[in-house]
Amino acid sequence: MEFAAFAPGPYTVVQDPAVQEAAGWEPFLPGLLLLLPLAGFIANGWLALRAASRSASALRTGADPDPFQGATPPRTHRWPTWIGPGALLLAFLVAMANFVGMSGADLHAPVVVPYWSWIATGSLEISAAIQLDQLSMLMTLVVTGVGFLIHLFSVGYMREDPGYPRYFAYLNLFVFFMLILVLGANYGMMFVGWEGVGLCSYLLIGFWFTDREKADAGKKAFIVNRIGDFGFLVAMFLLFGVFGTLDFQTIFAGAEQQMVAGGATVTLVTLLLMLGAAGKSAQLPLHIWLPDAMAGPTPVSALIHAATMVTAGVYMVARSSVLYAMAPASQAVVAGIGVLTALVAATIALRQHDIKKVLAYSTISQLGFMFLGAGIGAFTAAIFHLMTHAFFKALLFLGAGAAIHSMHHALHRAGSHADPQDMRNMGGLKTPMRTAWIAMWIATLAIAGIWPLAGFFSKDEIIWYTAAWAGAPDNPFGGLYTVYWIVAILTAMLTAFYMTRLMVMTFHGRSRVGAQARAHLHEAPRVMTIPLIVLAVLSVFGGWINVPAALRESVPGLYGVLPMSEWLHHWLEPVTHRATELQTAALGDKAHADPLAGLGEVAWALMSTLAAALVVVWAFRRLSARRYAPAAESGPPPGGLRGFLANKWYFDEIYDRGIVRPLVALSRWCWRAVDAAIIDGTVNLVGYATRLAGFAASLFQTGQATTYAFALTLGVLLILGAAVLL
Amino acid sequence: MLSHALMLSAALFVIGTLGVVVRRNAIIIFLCIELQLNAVNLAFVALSRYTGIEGQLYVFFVMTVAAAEAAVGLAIIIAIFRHYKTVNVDQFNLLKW
Amino acid sequence: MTDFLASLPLPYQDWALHALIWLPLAGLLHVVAAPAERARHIAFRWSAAVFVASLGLWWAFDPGPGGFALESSASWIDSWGVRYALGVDGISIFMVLLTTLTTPIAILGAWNYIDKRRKAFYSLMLLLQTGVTGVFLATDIFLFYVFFELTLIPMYFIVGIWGGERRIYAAVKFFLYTAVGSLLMLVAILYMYFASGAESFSYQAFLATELTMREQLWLFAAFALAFGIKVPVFPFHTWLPDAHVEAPTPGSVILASLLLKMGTYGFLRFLLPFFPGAVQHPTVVAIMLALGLIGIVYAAWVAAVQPDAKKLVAYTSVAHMGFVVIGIFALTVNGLQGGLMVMISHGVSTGALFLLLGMMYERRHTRLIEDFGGIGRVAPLFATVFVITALASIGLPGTSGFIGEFLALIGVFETHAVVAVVATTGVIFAAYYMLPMVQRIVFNPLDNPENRAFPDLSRREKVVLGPLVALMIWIGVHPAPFLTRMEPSVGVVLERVEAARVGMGGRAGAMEAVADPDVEGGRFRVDEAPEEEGAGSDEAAAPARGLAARGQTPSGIRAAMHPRWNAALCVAPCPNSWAIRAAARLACTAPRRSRCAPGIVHGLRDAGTEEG
Amino acid sequence: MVLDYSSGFHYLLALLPEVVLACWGMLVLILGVARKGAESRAQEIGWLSVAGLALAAVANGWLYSGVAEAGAGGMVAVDRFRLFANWVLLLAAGLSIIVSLGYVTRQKLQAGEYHALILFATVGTMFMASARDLMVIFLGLELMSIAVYALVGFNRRDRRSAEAGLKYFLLGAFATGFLLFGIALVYGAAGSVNIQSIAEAIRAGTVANALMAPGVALLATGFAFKVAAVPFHMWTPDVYEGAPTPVTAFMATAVKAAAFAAFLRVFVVGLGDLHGQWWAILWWLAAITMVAGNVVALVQANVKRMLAYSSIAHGGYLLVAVVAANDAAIAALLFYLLVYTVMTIGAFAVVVTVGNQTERNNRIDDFAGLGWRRPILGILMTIFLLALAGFPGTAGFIAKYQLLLGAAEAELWVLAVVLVLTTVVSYWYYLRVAWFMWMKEGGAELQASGSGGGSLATHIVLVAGAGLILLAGVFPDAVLDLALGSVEGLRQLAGVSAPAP
Repeated sequence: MEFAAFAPGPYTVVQDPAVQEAAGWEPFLPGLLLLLPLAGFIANGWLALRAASRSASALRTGADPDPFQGATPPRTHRWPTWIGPGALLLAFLVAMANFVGMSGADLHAPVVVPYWSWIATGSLEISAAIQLDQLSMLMTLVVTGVGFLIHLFSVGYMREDPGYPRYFAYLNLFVFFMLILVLGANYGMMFVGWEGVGLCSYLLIGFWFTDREKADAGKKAFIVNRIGDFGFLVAMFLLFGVFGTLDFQTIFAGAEQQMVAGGATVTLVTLLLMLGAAGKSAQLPLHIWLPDAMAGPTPVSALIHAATMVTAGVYMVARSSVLYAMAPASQAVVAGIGVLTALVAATIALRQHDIKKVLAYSTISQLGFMFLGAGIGAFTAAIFHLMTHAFFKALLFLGAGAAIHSMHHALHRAGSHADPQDMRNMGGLKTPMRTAWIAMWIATLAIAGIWPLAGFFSKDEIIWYTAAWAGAPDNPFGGLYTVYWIVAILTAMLTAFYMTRLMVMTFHGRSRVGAQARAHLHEAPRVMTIPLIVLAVLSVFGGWINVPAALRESVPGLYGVLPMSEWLHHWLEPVTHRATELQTAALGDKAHADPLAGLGEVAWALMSTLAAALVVVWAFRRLSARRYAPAAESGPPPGGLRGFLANKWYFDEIYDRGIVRPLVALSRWCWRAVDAAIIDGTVNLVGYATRLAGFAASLFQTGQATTYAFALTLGVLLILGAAVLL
Repeated sequence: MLSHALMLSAALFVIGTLGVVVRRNAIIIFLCIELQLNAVNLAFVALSRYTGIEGQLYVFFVMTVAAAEAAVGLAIIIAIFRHYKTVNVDQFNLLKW
Repeated sequence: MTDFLASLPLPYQDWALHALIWLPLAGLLHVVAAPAERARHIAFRWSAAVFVASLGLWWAFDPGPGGFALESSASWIDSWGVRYALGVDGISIFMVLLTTLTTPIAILGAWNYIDKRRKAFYSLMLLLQTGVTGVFLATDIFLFYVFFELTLIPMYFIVGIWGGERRIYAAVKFFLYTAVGSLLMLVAILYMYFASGAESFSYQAFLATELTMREQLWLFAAFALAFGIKVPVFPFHTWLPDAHVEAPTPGSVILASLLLKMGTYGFLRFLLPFFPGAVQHPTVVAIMLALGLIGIVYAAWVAAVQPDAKKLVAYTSVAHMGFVVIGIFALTVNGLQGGLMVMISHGVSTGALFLLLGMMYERRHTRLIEDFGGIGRVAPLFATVFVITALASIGLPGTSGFIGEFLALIGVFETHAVVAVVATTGVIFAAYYMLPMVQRIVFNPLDNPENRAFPDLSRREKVVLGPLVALMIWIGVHPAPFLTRMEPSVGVVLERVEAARVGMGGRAGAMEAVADPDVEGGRFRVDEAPEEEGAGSDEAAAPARGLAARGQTPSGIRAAMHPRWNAALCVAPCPNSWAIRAAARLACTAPRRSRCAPGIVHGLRDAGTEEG
Repeated sequence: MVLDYSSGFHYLLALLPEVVLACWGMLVLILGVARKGAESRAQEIGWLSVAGLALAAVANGWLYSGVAEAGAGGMVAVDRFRLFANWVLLLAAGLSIIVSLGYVTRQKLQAGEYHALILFATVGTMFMASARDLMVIFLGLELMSIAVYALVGFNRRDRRSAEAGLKYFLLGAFATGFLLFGIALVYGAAGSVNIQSIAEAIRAGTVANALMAPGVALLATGFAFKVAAVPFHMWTPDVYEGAPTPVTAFMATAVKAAAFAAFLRVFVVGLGDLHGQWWAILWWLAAITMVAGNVVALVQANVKRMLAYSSIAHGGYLLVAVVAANDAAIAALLFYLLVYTVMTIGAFAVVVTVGNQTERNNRIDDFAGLGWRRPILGILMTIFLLALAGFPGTAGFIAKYQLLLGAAEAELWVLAVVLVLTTVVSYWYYLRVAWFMWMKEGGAELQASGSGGGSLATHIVLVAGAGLILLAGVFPDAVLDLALGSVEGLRQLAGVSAPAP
């Protein structure tokens, strides 16, 4: 293991006020971005506590704890409707204002807004500072924008839940932490957000905490995340060891001086960061928590477990692009984990029946794509996919949520205890739920990668870059990248297939919900459909902001109306260009020779769209013909490969047998054998032994005067002997 | 000469000691102790030949003390005899451990 | 505020420390004199008054160059040169404040829990406060020892009289176990007393004691055993679960929040400065780090499978204290400050946890985790506080627990990377032990009908827990007031450790001396001898000072402080880090970090400011 | 004034406290015999004895206040060591008498004889402390012993008392034989029984070593018996348990203190130059005594017997001072004896009170819940126990600390470690009484205490004693200085410099 020699090179500190002034842009009240959700959390939290207290005292007195006894909900349930989404809307507006300001300015370095010195010791200083640059701005927009839509959706979805105010409190808190995560100006702040969103995820997964399974799922998410956090922490220690600081600016500016490119240090740091990212973004082998996380309310799944939090890992890798660019081995690992995760999750998604589980695995799979992108150095592509994925996956979840909402009501009214999330119980929902059906199809086509929807551009860019970097002249892992490329294509096909399966089973075919319940199926209220529509629009056009030059003619909006060819690429350039430079320097130029023998990107795009479309059509035809049975009437669980996939490659079982149970057994052994028996036993033994010795010694005290005289004489002899002989 | 006297004294003392250890009768034990004291007296007398007259003086002290001791001792033995109806010290083991 | 305190008719600085020690005793007399039913009110008022009085320290204490502030000293036992000497510095001030805060909270927290023999109970609580405060304030070793032992008696009775079923066993075990260590320490103290030849037990006299490496190691062992048992360091920890489980709530709170801190405080206050050579001895460092590490991981495992909530939390204390131990024996600024922060944080969060468990016990008369479940449904406020406290305990960023653990770990990482990495797994295991408990108590179905009547927090309980929760979050969000106050004092401790290395004759000599503990002739002065040290670290200072002279930016200098990188992944301490750090400290006289300038070795101050 | 023994009157003056007390003892005896009968008489006689002790203390004070002796050749020392020891002995006797006031009445003992015997025994102990002559020591020892033999067996109605008396008498006489033989041998070796002369002879190298070595050994055993050092301790528990409790208190304090005073003077002053020869023996005695005393005390169910073992253990601690044999250690010994006297008699007084002036309720179970039934008694007992355990805040700690200082100065580190470790062991059994008193619920309610006067006096003594213990624990300077001052000149007077162990 080698370490960069100490080289205190004079590098400039970028957050110098002079530099900021040159940029000519002052951020607009950036603190509000954080304060608004925080204020929302505090207000909602207070309301939630009051509501919960009221319901608790009702419960104690044995009364009906339903807060909606009257026609109107109590005040504690009315205000969150305005506070929760309102805070987000305002935050989104502030973010937009800043975005507009930033796009107007020619910003080449991040704007750091320090608030106070958070942790300052003799040698370490972490300030509570936020950093506004193109990347964090984009993330902020996604978080607040998509976040607002999901808040809005939740107003309808959670309306009748007694924990309504608590729900919004958690959601606001989540946004607060997520914004800290993306806005933090150093790894320390990022970590605050990192664990904070983990906490909110924990609370929201276990939102219905009196259900043991849901509480379990939350706990599992937290613990698995903590494994990732372990990596993050150690990476921070290493970075601090090298740079003496955790500030992004100093680290990235000094990385080349302080570390050897491709050296052990940077590789270790990046791998450890990847461990953190794998935990947060549910990559192999830490992906197991995300499917369970579906126990939370569906909008939560949309916001946290699809659009924002789980992409934090990708964001972090992109944020650390300079470091990753310096560590090709780590890049290969990141990309490998990404593509493998994508494949594994996609295969599992093929055989799931729970609609949310399918989406969860789909999310894992798409995150895998993002990591593939980030791993191969296509950071822009990864962020691009992150963004489009936020749109269409949020849409999918919300759509699924609408369906579940409807199913739940219908089944509830019908008095059935069937699982409203099981697709086998659905079918034919397109009739009562037309909006959701259309929106979902848009999202499905987008995720499948059909031109010109959002997913097409982002996913293809990743796949294309994989091929391109595979051909880079100095790439030591060129062959590996080629394998990644093939696997990625395969996975894209699988994606198209399982998404079509989801659509068919949910919306098409015969309704399997039962005659009684069918009458109660209905379209979601408007407050829920509006977000669906907005997201559907975004899923369609969201991809147009980064159309490759070769394809720019293909998108109508680009004819003067939206002059945005490769806009995202240019937008993120100040953040990623150093990484790109480094990578190019290390691996050589990426191959322009495209994989289809000179037919160019257009042909490639055409082919990929066609392939995806073919899969969709083929799957639709094939699956529509199949007759599904409701869950209750389904046969025995499948065996063989199907069973293997249905059981999620037995990851949970392996972890349970291989890690969890041994750990618990070890803990028990430590307690009973080591702690109680050996250590405490020794302690007690000392006590007992002393008293036993006392008892034994007291036996000499026979009460016989002659014994005493004898002992005395013996003593005299001993002392005499000692005195005379010595 | 001195060593002979001291030897005799020591021998007497040892006999007394042995008596204390092996005998069971309180009075005999007490007499053995007296024997020890007298062994000491013998030593004092013998030593006084070399160190001056005090040695012989001390013998009187010891004898006086021994007499006083005997008075108290016998009283105690009588007292305990009233309780136990014996002077066998082996019987007196109410207090032990 | 500072001026106001100084302008009082009797200047605050003059009476504060004495008042903190003796006011509780006055309260004790009041409690004894008053009728039993008034005991708790009186005790609470007195302890609250003491807390208010102690708050002045926050402003009155000026970290200055890191020595003791508000010092006062009066002759006490002249025959031995013992003085009644008090003082407060950046290390003890927080412990004192923690004491004055915890006591009224514990009293209030046990308002109804203690339902018999209240008079005696509250008297003992106040006596305990006197003892603990004295421990943290004494600057005379003899006085320290007296207070150190004095705390045992009230705790013994508190556990033994008002405790659970096996209370006597627990009380006696606690008492004897602690006594074994402290009495051996007494012998060591005597040894130092004679070795110093100063006919004085003052802290300064002990600091000035010349000790060979062999002596240092033996004395270190004696002191470390005493404090290690108190901390408790694995494998001396088994008294703790017993004592915690059996103690009544306020006893547990005081035990966890304060008594354990006396051990780690002893590490910081005495072990490091007194035996700077021994604490750098590779074997010693290896042993202490290993024990701390085992504490972190092992205790976490054991905690995870406890059926008794109180026992679980007791084991978590062992784990937390493990962080303190490794932080301290990292011998870095971050490590020491982290250790101190963990101490503070643990005092607050674990104290709160014990209060919460006590409230549960008052309501349900059971401590078994399995008897609960779904409490969040019937007692939302209770559940909220419980969750926040648990999260603070496992070190979630934004709570107090994170600051300490993070700093301690980063401090350890600087010198012993592998240790830090293993210790960091404690973060995972913390979740492994805490979350299941939270789930099984607060979450899960409300399936036990008895829990349906579980009342939420009363107003009194809110008052008890409120400050603690606020403190957890305040420290987590803005720990700077704490860190800046403790830094100079921690710096002084480290200077001594570093000076010992310099005093040992530079790097090579230091390694030699460290490697061979049997060097008998090599008595070296470890006190602050200006000339020697000046000479010793001058060379080392040269490069960093050169940087400063060239007008480097502060971060350039900060970078200069972290070149120790080349050996960071070895378990052995990097040999050059001390000298370089000292140099960097010397060099950093740039205005922005001027507060570290006073922290430099006295003899070097002039040279340093010249350069600046 | 200076006592140069130019006239016989000087001897009288040098022995004034002893003479006063001896005469007073006879007076008490006569009065006691003359005015037999009413119960109140017993009390009066008791107080009369206390007055005698006070008078002796005044005489002692007069000696202390500036009377000096010319040279150090006298058979009786007039040095501060002796006078300090005398105060301790007088205090022990006085406290014992006050504690026994109620006891004597209730047990219907012959007050005149009882108190006179205590006074005579005290005279004997004082002679031991003052003697600078082995023969005087022997006489003092016998005076003390014979009186105490009688006191131990004083309760003729009690079979245990008689048994204890017999055991003490037989073994005591037996041990005296060894002591006497040792005296004879030393006399033969050094040509004198005067401690000063012996020291000078040793220094001059004119002693016959063949006699000296066994002589020293036998002397050591003789003293070891009186201070109850293991293995010469075996009589102690039985006798302490069987004797009337106030007598036990007297034995545990005055007798032990006198024995230590004589022990120290003989070994440190007279045989100081032979320190190299005897220190190892005493080292082992001290270590074994500390260990055995404390360890066996752990398993005692009878508080009186437990205190007996505890007193053995304390003997072990004090032996450390003899081994250390430096000024700090000697001062420690004096201070310790003073403190030990107060706290031990205090503890026994509580035992007497709990036993309601009888020999009942001595078992530790009988103390259960005592603290809550009789809080003051409980608190006092707790203080005494903590002091016995040597806990900070009590004078017991100061005493033990000074002892450790002495040991540390002599670099007896192992012994110091043994001392502190056995102290930990002792915590257990002292605390056990405390936990029975406070942490267990009591059994039967104690009967209302009997003879009020004695009990009240006992209580006053207890409170004063506890107060003293705490006061000296917190502000020990005055007493400590007194003890340190009493050591001055002890060894210079003898012209023997401090031996290095």
